[in-house]
Amino acid sequence: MTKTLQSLTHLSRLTVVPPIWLFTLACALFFTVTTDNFAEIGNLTNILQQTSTIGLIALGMTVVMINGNIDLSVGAVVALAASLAVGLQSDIGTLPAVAVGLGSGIALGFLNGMIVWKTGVDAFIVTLGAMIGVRGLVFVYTQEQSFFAMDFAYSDFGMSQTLGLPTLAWVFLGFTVVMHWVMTSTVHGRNAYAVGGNREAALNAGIRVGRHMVVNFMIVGFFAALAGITLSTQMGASTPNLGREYELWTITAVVLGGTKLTGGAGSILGTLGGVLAIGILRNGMNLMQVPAFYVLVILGAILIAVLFIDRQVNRAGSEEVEA
Amino acid sequence: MTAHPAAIHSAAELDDLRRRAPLLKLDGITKTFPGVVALDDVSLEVRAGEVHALLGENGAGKSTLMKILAGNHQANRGQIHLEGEVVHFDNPMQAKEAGIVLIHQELSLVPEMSVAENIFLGALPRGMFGTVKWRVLHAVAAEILKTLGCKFSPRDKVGRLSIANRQMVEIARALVFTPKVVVFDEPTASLTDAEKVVLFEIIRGLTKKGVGVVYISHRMDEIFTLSDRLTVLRDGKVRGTLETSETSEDGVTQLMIGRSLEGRTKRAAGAFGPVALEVKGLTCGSLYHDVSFQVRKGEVVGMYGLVGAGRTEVAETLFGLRTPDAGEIRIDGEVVAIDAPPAAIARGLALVPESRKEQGLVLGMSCRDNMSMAKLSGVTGRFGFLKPRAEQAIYDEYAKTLDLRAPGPAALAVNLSGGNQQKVVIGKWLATDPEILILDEPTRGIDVGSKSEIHDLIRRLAASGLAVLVISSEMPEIMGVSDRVLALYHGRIAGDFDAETLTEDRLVQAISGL
Amino acid sequence: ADTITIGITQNNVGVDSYQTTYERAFIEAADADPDVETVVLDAGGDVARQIGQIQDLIQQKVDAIIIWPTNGQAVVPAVRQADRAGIPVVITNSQIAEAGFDFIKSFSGPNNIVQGEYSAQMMCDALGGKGQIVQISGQPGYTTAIERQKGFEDELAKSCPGVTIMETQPGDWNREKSQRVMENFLTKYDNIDGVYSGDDNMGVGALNAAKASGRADGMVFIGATNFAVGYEAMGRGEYWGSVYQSPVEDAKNALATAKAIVEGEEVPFLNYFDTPKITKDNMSEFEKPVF
Amino acid sequence: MLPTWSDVGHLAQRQGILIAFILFIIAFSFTSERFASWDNASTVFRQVSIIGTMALGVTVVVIGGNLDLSVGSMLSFATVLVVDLHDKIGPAPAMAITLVATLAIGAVNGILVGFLRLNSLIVTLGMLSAIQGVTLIYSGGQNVDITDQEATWFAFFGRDFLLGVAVPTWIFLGLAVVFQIVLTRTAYGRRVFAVGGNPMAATFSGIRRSYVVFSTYLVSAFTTFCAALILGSRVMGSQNNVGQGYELMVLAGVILGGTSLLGGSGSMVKTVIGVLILGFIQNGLLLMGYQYYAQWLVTWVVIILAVWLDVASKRGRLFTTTT
Ligand SMILES: Nc1ncnc2c1ncn2[C@@H]1O[C@H](COP(=O)(O)OP(=O)(O)OP(=O)(O)O)[C@@H](O)[C@H]1O
Ligand SMILES: Nc1ncnc2c1ncn2[C@@H]1O[C@H](COP(=O)(O)OP(=O)(O)OP(=O)(O)O)[C@@H](O)[C@H]1O
Ligand SMILES: [Mg+2]
Ligand SMILES: [Mg+2]
Repeated sequence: MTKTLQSLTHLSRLTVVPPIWLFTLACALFFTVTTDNFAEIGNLTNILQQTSTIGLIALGMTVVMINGNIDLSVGAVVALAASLAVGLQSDIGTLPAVAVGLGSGIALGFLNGMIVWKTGVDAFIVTLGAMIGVRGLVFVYTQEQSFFAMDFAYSDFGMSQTLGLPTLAWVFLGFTVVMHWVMTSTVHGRNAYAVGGNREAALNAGIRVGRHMVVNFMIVGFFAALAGITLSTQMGASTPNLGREYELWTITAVVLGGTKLTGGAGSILGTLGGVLAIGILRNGMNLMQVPAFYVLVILGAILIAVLFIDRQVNRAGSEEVEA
Repeated sequence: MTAHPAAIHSAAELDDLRRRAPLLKLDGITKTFPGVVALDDVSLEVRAGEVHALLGENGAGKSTLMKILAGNHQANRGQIHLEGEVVHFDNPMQAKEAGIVLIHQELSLVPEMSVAENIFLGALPRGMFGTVKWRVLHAVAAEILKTLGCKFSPRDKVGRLSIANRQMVEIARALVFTPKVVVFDEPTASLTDAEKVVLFEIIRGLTKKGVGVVYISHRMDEIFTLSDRLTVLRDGKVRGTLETSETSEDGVTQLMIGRSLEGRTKRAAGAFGPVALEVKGLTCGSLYHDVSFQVRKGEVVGMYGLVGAGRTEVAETLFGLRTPDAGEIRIDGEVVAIDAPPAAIARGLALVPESRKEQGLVLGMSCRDNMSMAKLSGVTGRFGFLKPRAEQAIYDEYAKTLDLRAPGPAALAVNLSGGNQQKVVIGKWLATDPEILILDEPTRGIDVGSKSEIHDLIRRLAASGLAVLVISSEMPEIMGVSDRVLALYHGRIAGDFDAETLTEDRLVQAISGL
Repeated sequence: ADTITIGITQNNVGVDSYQTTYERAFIEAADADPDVETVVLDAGGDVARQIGQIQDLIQQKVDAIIIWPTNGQAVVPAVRQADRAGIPVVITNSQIAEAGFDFIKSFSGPNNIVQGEYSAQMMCDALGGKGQIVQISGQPGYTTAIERQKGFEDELAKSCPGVTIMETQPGDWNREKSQRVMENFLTKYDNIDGVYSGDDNMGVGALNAAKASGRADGMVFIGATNFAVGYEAMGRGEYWGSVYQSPVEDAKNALATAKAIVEGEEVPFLNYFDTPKITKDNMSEFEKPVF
Repeated sequence: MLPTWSDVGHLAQRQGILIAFILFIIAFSFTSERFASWDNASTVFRQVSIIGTMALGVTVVVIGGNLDLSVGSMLSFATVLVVDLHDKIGPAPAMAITLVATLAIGAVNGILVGFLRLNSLIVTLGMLSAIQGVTLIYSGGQNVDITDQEATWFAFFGRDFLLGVAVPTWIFLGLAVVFQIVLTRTAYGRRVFAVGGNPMAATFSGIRRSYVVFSTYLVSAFTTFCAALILGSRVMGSQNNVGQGYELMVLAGVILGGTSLLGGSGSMVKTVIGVLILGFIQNGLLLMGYQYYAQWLVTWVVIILAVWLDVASKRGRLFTTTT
């Protein structure tokens, strides 16, 4: 028995699939059996489209978290980018407005990164400040107003399909592949693991840790802005309160996917699993018509259960001291 | 990085190189930390192609000097000349670019990454679009590991390697490029003899290419086999630079600690008390099997074996950190169930663990707080309030016994030199007044003076009736301090010897399964 | 007849008693009707989640969708999607942007702008047309908050120029936050004649603060969405007036409208239900709110 | 003996955040004469007492090396419970039951993080959601109120004054003093620091790490209970989401004070200062009459400046030297 268990965990170490995927698949299976509509193509593509927002942010968040930092300002950046992209459309045209939106995310990422680098203040505090302040910028710009995209082409894009999948799902999956490649195959990606895994060692080895972190903050800023824009194409509008609490859900998805809060470990593939797990749970519970109050309890309980199972799987056969 | 010509020089050329102006010159370096003058006007010259040994007690300032050279610290005063030019390093990168490689005393690795990536950290071979050239990386890394005689693969995760193997990875970094100066800061602290031999060959290879090597160690035999010249530091000051061939171990020791060491005090056998600790048929998964032995009161039992033989695991089991699958542990003849360290401590056990940084110390706490940590109940008064005086008394007593060199009781453990950190850990466990003391690699990284003091201390403790189990990878230590020696081979007891009649050959045979 | 399935996605149940009571009333009404089945969802205040829920409802091919918009503009494209899928949409409680009018069958609910105007009129009456007041608004950026504030400010400027608003700060629909804001107002202004709050919950918070500082006497408190605490304070004469709005009626109205549309009946496009002023003088005509 | 300049320098090095706080108070005093008054100061102290009291408990959790994000929902839960039961069974039994229930929630956190060693961020995020659900299920989503506000002695906790100082302020500062003593002078405090500083070394020293972590969650549940008493009594009612978002404000106060998220360091004094900075910013900006979004922008700047001053004084230079 112990033998098989050991060889099993040995296997799980060799496989590249992060453990969260087991849970994601189990959930999918469960809802397929218990509900009528879950396994329909239309529903599955809905899930992909709905998770694409948190998913895009999570791609960037994974990078900064592997790097040993965190970004709490992503929710506010979502709102800022969406407001700019929609609000400026009538003045400067759709594409330039989108460019400004993306630019704002990258610029704020740069600002966050520079502050973290130069002042040495913990990223948690820097981005917590930004979370409050950037929301302020949103309200300064929008004056509390929601904006509405004048041409339906904008929202048509958000609702459109390409090759049988929602376009936004393609965008998300495309960037997932790109980021997976960046984190596994490029020098920049590997250095992110080094800096997060042992900052001192990275410094000793001559990695330009500061600059490196700034780039990663720009990456997460870009993804948060992109998520804001794709979300606004789904709505054809923007609202100043967009993205509230997204930072918490994004971090949850990323950590569920196996990324360490302390940095140095994690993967884009795991994050994808974490994002889908949350999306499937929400969708499945909608389909099962779980009352709103109970959804909160079940979601909370399941998050904890996933951690528990993950730990059991990882611990079996480990030779480390139980300390 | 500026690569140095990798030509092998002839003996004549080398001599010539050595005679020329020094490759590296540290001039009047002074460095203070809050409350400590770590270095006071230190000057040092390293010639191309020489091995220059750096010696000194724990806390003498060796690592600090080298960290200044490598850009980790900045000197308050003084200059660095490299090939005749004044250089200034604000950070490690600049030093690395100038051709200086430091193999850190405290390993500087990323545990989650592969061996190859760690060897090339900060210098991964770059392909198109910034991709990593994995094939080149793994091929070169494999090549380097082969020269080092390492058995593990470049793809292994560093976090899963033993401490010794991690040390080899750290050393491998010196071979990626041909640098101008390589500093080894106690590279052998956790290496076995076989690995040491390889390392020495590597170092000689480097010097043949005209590289200047600085070598720090507390082991005299190494210094004398390897180095051309040596410099002794004491209390942050240079006490002298000598040609190695013109000095003796005793002379160096004298310079280092201001006195010479007496020989070992061997006590008469047969004066031991009753059996204090008895282990029967202890088995734990794949780690070790059917381990049985006894330790009597007043006896020092040494446990020797190759890295990975399972010694640490046996100790951890005794201390309640691992649950055995089978077997029993008796203390004073009574079978005990020890499921956690508090139970072990209550039974009079103490364990000085193998890794001081990870298991021994809370680095962000003061020395005093660390020392009383295993004995909190003993320094607690009414309503759970701590008694500061009792804590201070513990600190004072063991700082004195162990000759601790710390700026004071409130100094943070992280700011102590490696050897002094080890003393804090030992002090912490002595403070619990144990009856059975287990020490896992107690003198790793400790200077000769302190080491002999610790050995004396172990003897004295045993003489006062303690049962002591010492785990060490150093043959002389095991032979010198023990009354009896257990040899472990692949998790099994391969021999139980009386130290008096034991020969080194016999012990080596036993731990190799012969 | 076949049963019909009506899906509803609500704004944020549990954030206040109004929405909770609405949900309960809605479910009760649906249970009582053997012809109707419902799918009840809650967006938790998140626009994106609401859009997802609308898409899920389209996917489930319900017969009608009732939407309590988390944001009046952002849901328009999703509403359009439902319309294209041939599913009739009813908007409840707060109106969506005009651009979406083509895609909905009816709006059922109160008129928040008019409510703001009512509050302004009451304030004017209470102060005799002259005074300095402060305003505590709802959570910034939410339609109800914006509409009430707009209705109040415009009406006051138009028909009661003697009453000036010294300052407006948000109370986020939260009684404790509103209490804190009011404490700061009290420190800052020596003279406050009246307080307008975006709902009674915040209004009572402001009243608490004024009472604690001993300055409540002679200060006029006007709110909106009459809560039970507001009703009681009114009974004690501490609270001047509010706007009476019944979630039960709101819910029944929405369900009936949706059912009528599915069954092919004609319904008015703007199906407002009445939300009258309530003051100490006429409060006996109203039942005490259950929330 | 007069303090020398190096004493001053030493103090500045240890208490950079205190200096930041004083500088900032002085700056605000110039802008509004009402700011620097006894009345206003006592108002702010009263206002921060809820977040402040919670922050004390969370500081203990953070020193022990973990996070507690569930305190926001826990506050909602405890307030709803104590207010609801107040009218049904009387204030004293209501408080007793609420205390037990809140501690029980803390115990669940403690078991999951302490004994099962699950990641504290995700566990407490999951609990954040689950407790919110439980609160809503309990109250049916209705607001609860205390009917007879004038008569009940429950008013003591949130509305009364002792010796001219508000009871909430007494509770906040009193607990801060007690906790500071416990942390620095008792064996328990030492154990918390040890476990947070290096859990492995603590275990090797015979400290029962699981129990210590478990206990820190009981502490934060207890302080949250105290905060709920203040809140419930001050407002004489409760909304189901009254604590929403408090978790981040609480954490902001803790970290702003200078307690490290990594565990093993921190103090109550720091947390009190951190919370006061947050409270005085809000108050000061409101007195100056800024729009709420302008307040958010200033908050952003002040938070970062304050922590920057703190880390810069420890470092002895303004900027980091990292490349
Ligand atoms: N970052 C630091 N802050 C404060 N003091 C320090 C710091 N680093 C080193 N020291 C102090 O400087 C002195 C020299 O330490 P160093 O590590 O150089 O000794 P060492 O000669 O390498 O000793 P060992 O043989 O034990 O490694 C010691 O007293 C140590 O406590
Ligand atoms: N080459 C290796 N690769 C991976 N793991 C290793 C290797 N060598 C040892 N280990 C692991 O390290 C553990 C024991 O090593 P350790 O070095 O602690 O043993 P030891 O007998 O206590 O030796 P020492 O005291 O010299 O360290 C085992 O669990 C083993 O799996
Ligand atoms: Mg050293
Ligand atoms: Mg070992």
